[in-house]
Amino acid sequence: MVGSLEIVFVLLFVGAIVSGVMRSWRSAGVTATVFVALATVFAWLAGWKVLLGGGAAYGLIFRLPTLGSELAVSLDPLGAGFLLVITGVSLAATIYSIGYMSIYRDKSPGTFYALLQLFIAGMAGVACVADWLFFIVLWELMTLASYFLVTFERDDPAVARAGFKYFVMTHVASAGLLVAAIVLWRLTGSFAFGAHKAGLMGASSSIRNVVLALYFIAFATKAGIYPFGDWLPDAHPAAPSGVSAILSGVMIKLGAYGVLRVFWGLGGAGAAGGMMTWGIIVASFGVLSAFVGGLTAMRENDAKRLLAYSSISQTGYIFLALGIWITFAGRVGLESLALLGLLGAGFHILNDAIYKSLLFLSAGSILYSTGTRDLDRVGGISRVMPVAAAAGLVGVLSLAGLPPTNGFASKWVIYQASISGGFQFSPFIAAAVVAFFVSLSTLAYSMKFFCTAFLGPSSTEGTEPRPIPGTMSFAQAVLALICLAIGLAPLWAMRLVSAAFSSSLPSIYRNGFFGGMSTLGAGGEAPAAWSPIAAVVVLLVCFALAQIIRGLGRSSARSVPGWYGGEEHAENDLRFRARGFYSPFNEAFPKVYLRVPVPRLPGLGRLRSAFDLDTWFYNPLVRGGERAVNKVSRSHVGIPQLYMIWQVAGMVLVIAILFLIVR
Amino acid sequence: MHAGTIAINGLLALLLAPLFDGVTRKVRAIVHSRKGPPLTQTYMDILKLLGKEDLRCTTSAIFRFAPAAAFASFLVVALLTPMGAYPGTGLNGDMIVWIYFLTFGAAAIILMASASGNPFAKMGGAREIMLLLSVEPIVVASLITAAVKSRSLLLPDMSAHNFTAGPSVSMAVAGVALFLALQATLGRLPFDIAEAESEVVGGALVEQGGPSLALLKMALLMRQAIYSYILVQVFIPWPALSPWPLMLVSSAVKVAVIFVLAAVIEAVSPRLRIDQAMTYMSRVLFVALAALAFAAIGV
Amino acid sequence: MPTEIKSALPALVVIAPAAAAVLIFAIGRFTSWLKEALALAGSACALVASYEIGLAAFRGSALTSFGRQLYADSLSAVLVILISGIGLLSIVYALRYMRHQAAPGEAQHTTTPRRLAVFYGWLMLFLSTMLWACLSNNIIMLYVAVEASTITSGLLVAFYWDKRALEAGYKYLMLLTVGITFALFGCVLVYAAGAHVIGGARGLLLSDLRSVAGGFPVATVVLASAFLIVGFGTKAGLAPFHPWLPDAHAEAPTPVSALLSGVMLKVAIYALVRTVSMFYPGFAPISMFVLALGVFTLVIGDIMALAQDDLKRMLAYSSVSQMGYVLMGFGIGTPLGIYAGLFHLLNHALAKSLLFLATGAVTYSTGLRRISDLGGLAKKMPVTVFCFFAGALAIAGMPPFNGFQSKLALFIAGAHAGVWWAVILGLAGSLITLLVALKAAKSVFWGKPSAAVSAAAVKEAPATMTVVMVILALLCLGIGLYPKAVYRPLNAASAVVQTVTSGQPALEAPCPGALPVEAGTPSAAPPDTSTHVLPRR
Amino acid sequence: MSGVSAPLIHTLSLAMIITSFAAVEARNLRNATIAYLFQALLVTGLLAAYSVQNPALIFWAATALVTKAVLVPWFLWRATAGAEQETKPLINFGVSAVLLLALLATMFKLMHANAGLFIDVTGEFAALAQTNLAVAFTIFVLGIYAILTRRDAIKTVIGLCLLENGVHLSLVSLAPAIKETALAGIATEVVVTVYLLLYIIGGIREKFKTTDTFKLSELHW
Repeated sequence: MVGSLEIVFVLLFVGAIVSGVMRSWRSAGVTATVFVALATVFAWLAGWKVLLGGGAAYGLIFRLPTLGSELAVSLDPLGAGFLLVITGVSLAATIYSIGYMSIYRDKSPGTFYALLQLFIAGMAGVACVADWLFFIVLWELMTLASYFLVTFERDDPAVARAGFKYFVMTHVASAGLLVAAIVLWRLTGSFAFGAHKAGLMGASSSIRNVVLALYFIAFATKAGIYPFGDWLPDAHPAAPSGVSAILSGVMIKLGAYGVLRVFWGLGGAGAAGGMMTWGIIVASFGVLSAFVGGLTAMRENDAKRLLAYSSISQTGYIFLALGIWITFAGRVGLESLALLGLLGAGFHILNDAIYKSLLFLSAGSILYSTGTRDLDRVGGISRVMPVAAAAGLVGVLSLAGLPPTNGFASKWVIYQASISGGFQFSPFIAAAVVAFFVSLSTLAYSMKFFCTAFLGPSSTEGTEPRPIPGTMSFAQAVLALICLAIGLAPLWAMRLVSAAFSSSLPSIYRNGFFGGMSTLGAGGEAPAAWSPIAAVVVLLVCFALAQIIRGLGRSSARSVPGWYGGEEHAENDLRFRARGFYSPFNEAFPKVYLRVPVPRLPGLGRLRSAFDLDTWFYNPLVRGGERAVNKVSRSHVGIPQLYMIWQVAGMVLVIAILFLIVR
Repeated sequence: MHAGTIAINGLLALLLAPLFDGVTRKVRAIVHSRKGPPLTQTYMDILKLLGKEDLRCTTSAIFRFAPAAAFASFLVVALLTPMGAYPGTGLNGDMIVWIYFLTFGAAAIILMASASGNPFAKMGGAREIMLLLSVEPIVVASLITAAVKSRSLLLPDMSAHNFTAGPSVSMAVAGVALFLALQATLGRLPFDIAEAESEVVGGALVEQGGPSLALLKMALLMRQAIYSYILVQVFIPWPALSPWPLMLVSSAVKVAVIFVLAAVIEAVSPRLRIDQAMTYMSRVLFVALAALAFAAIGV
Repeated sequence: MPTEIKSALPALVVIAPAAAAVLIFAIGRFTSWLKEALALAGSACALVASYEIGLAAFRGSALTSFGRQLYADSLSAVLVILISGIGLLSIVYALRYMRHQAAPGEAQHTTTPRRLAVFYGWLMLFLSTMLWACLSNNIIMLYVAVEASTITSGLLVAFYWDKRALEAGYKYLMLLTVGITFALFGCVLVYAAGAHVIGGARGLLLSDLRSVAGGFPVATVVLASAFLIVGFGTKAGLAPFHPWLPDAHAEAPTPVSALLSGVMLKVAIYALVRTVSMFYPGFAPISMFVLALGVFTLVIGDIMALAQDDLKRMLAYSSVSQMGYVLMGFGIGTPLGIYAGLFHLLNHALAKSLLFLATGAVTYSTGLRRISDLGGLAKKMPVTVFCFFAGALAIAGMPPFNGFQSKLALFIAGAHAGVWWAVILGLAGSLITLLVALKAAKSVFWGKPSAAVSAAAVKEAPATMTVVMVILALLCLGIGLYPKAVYRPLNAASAVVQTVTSGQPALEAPCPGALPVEAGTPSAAPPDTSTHVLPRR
Repeated sequence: MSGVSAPLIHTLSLAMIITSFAAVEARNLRNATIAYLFQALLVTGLLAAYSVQNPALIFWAATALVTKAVLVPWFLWRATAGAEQETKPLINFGVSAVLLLALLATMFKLMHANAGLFIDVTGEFAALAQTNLAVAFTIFVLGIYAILTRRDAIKTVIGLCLLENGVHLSLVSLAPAIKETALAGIATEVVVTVYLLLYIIGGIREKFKTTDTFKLSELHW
């Protein structure tokens, strides 16, 4: 039977072919949009059915019983949740690309949209299989397509290099994935998720830890977790903005998806101790990358790089929550705590997917409108794109996690998870403090992003800002509205999230909707959702009050030129550059935040290089490799006699060895 | 939480904040051996500002509505803050919401500053954030200490727990840390880096005038009051007084005392550079983390 | 043993190209088109004949000619089809390539009609000797044929007759002849040992030797297998006997390089397997040693490939490593392993000849071969870009290309046999391969056009060349998407080796290489494996 | 020992080893060629001598005569025209001689002792077979030695021929019943190989202006 899921993939592949032959950006874009939209519709039909109805959709394509492997679209609630996000965000990005891609006049539209739809198909497929073998196949398909998308501006050697780095790193990681899968196949004789779960449970702790490590590294690499995801800040800016939005919004979340899949149900059942360790490992990597990503983003002046670092940071939050979940999963009495972590992770995945793609789109709008990504050289473009600017404002507020946006709703759950987790296991408290600090730095860099690009006098350095086409504004506006909607009705979204985890909300969450702001019982019992509606009502009342107060004086309003200490200045001199933001802080940062834990850590440059894996890890690695390789290759001097000696010596050696081993 | 206590919170915040400011100015004057303005001076200023005309250097909507937004958010925070003693008055909010609404106000001010397009303002906004970055962790750390002690994220619970359980090492240390950071949270010398009239001519507020300025001033004053109230309510809630209005009075008095101390410090100390301020804050943060550690091991 | 049918087909396969060669030498030079026509006719004829052989052999019978001197079972059939197919394609490719008047740069060669005749003549002889090697049932003649393929390709390697070509030719002939002489010694030992048991006449026939090889004295087996491994291993470019390979493959005209890398190495491996594998059942450690040698080869080959700046040398070294994979498959020795080895042999033949031909297209239109000189060709030669990337990803083992299928099969076989070290090293090797291939691809085709490139008026290669490349690329993709297509032949072929390796021939392990089977069908179908594998009595 | 007289065979073998030694060590390529010619003739003779034991070998001897003793020397003679002096080898005469003699002795003994590995040392012609194998193997090693230590391309070709001769000689004992076709094939291939090698070396000489193999290192790493 052909369910709506199969149709999704058929549509995407057909779309890839159809739009692949188109010659003009517009037609190709529209065609691709139509196909992606249709695919999204079908995916959502299936996804909602699974998500709300529970159960699972299953359509066998073919089976390899001898291998214990089968290719089937099998959608359980978790996959369904991801499928919804993937298709939704991808649709927005595709719509956006219609207008946006017109800046690539000289490139081939067909290639782009074909690859884009293959990419989407790959991601959707990853969410729709229940078999590690085909999971890996689709995973690689996704990597491949995204690689060619990242390197779309391949005339630029830097872009080609970035894409290469991305491809190689992720591919190495997924080789680990393959090894892990094969190990478990050897144990269980099957590639099915369930079987591997059982095999993992049954395996000796050493094997289990090796396999888990392989899985974790693979998925952390994809998710951009520091230090594995070193490819991310290079690759995401390199890609066309629509693609960056998908990469950052959805693809790296699939890393979290993988972690969820692997650790799902591993807790408890004898494995609890080991799982606790793993939870702590995952959480600490999460905290680390949240910290590093946040602080690196603060000093970044390239719009898209800044967002890329913030992706690292936000994924760190997700992994922190996942770590809490893994730590407490299946431990008696702490189920609600584990569930809290799980919900936090899932909810933040959802929200980050939405606002991060939104922000990448607005970064794309900056690029489209001014021709540069350098925040130092842009400014005041909100004049030419009011809608996009408003959307961008919503985006940065969500990113900074300010109420009443969705970013706040999910971060809040994560804080509660980590603090009440800290009640059980105190290191999580430190994680909470770091998380708070990071969220402040998030506010800092999101403000920097928005204020320098959209507000203030418009720059005269870049080209004169030009307005953006409606499709771009539309895509951003829609995403922004979703941000607000989820922010105002978090419980609605959290129901879906918990449905995706085929668990129900804790009772307090359910009745907490119009209840008090929060009630956290003792003993780490799950707290209530805050009630944004109530909060917003109060806020609006206060706002009204403020306006009334303001009006009391019946004072008239008069518009005046800005006051610059009484002197006249050219507008451009008055711009407060992006690099000016936080410079003292960035200078002082090691002094402030690392002298205490890390005594006498040398200056910021060294610190940055300590964070920058390229300088101290990958480049030396590559150079060392090259040196070793050259050493080996120098043995081929080209003189025939030498080679002849190899032959003869090899001959003797072979005889000797064979005599030794053959008995 | 019945509406009454909420109203009480709001009124306290709106009415007492200028008074506390008046107290500060008086004390500063005394230290400088001046006569100084009357305690009600700040009320006068604000009322006067309300009457003045509203100057707009840009048509940006953000610039226009940010003051009200900042005011509103700080007012909400005020509603969330326990101001009477145990049981706390006000909305039953938890510390995360509390902190984030404070941040919301700050964000509103920063956006406004950037929208004005005035470099001084932007610089002020940037400094605002930097100060936030160095101060908030301390506040958070001390509050989480309280949370750990009281096993609750709710500010009233924290205050209630401390109230009943009596003083403890970790709470004391945390309180000290908070107090040490208070000067900055109050935005006073040596930490009035964000406004810093003499350098960035009022920083974020430079382009504002008339009622907008009044709202902003009011908002900032409320923020000062809120921080002090948190210190008082969560870390030194004692003693218990029988009818609750007395509690209100006592806590108000305690806050006033804190303002006096702050004013004295302000009067005698010059402004720090931002990096010096951060170094200082890092030390304080260390104290706060120590408190957290104590709390973790349960002392 | 499968049922044997006397047939003229094997003879035809060998003789048709040879006859074409003779004709070309005789009358080819007189008209401009005759030599090409003859070459095409000869190879096409061979292809058709080998296809017929395949049809018969995959049905489980074996065709013999000249009184069992030529013996075509399914293993030979696979090789023969591969050889004649790729031979035909590279001849089509050569039509324009060999005629082209010099582009500026390294590959500057004007080819006179006379020399063209020589070229095609030797090429056809080369083909026919390789086909002969795969069909020969006589162990001495196997050696003779393999050595003959060396001789016939010697002048092709040195065809351009410049310094580099001559040096390569000298090394090629010298090193290979010495190596192959070892193989002769091995063959003779086997024959001698066999003659003791089953008498001189039958002692020559591989088909009969197999059954008795188990009983040979240990010392003989050791010496024989050692000589055979080194001898045919030299020809197959196994480390450390490989140094002739990059020189020859790089300096030969591209169509010849494609044949050398794509086919000739396979012939050598075939000879190796045919001969050595007969000792597997009795002497298991030998297979272990073969496995180790294969892994060593693939590692060395990859490392060397990393260091190359010359495209063709890089490809040649990566051939070394890929042959390592193939040998690894045969070394694992389980039915699954042998299946994987054969599968990878096939895939590498396709992908590597594709890569060489694509490189040839680049050289054709730019006259450059060094990666550092090239760049930014993507716009100018879209088809070539596609083909090169397809080939690169195929040998790197990326889904959805065929390389992935066979490597996956290989690793799963390794895991099944429990040789994890080999699996890990193999994976690492394939990662390096990816690094190498992709790095070359991106720096040749992407980025800014280099000075040399923008100097040369670059345009896409002519149709006869692109068509060939596209066909190969589509084959890579097709097999990757639908490995079931080649499953039955390969399974039958591996069954032939299995009758030697494991006493019981049934393919008890599945064939993951045949991943996508069509919907509904149960799966990798052990039933039809059994029909192929079980001897018909 | 009907027909074949052991002493004859032994003398032939010894003479063959000596001639091969000369072929390796002679510095003048023409002399080396001549030495090789004699060696080839001896091979033929030896084969003929064995033919008493195995009539099939007559054909083998004939082929050998044509290919080894006529064609190959002729090619070599042609190739060495003009350039008679060999480029200096890696190991000069004195050392080489000692080394080589030691090598030969050990190899001969080794093979003579272990011939059992390859043939049954019980049969009628066992002794002869043993000797033959030993000689064959010795010449084989000698050829390898020549290829390894001689820098002159043409000398390496001579080494190759010696090596082949060794192997072919071994066929006599190892594969008595071998088919003529196979033998013919083997023999012709050697000739063709030598011809092609010399042809290419000719090209090398004109392009590189030398036949020193150490100069052939343009293609490296």
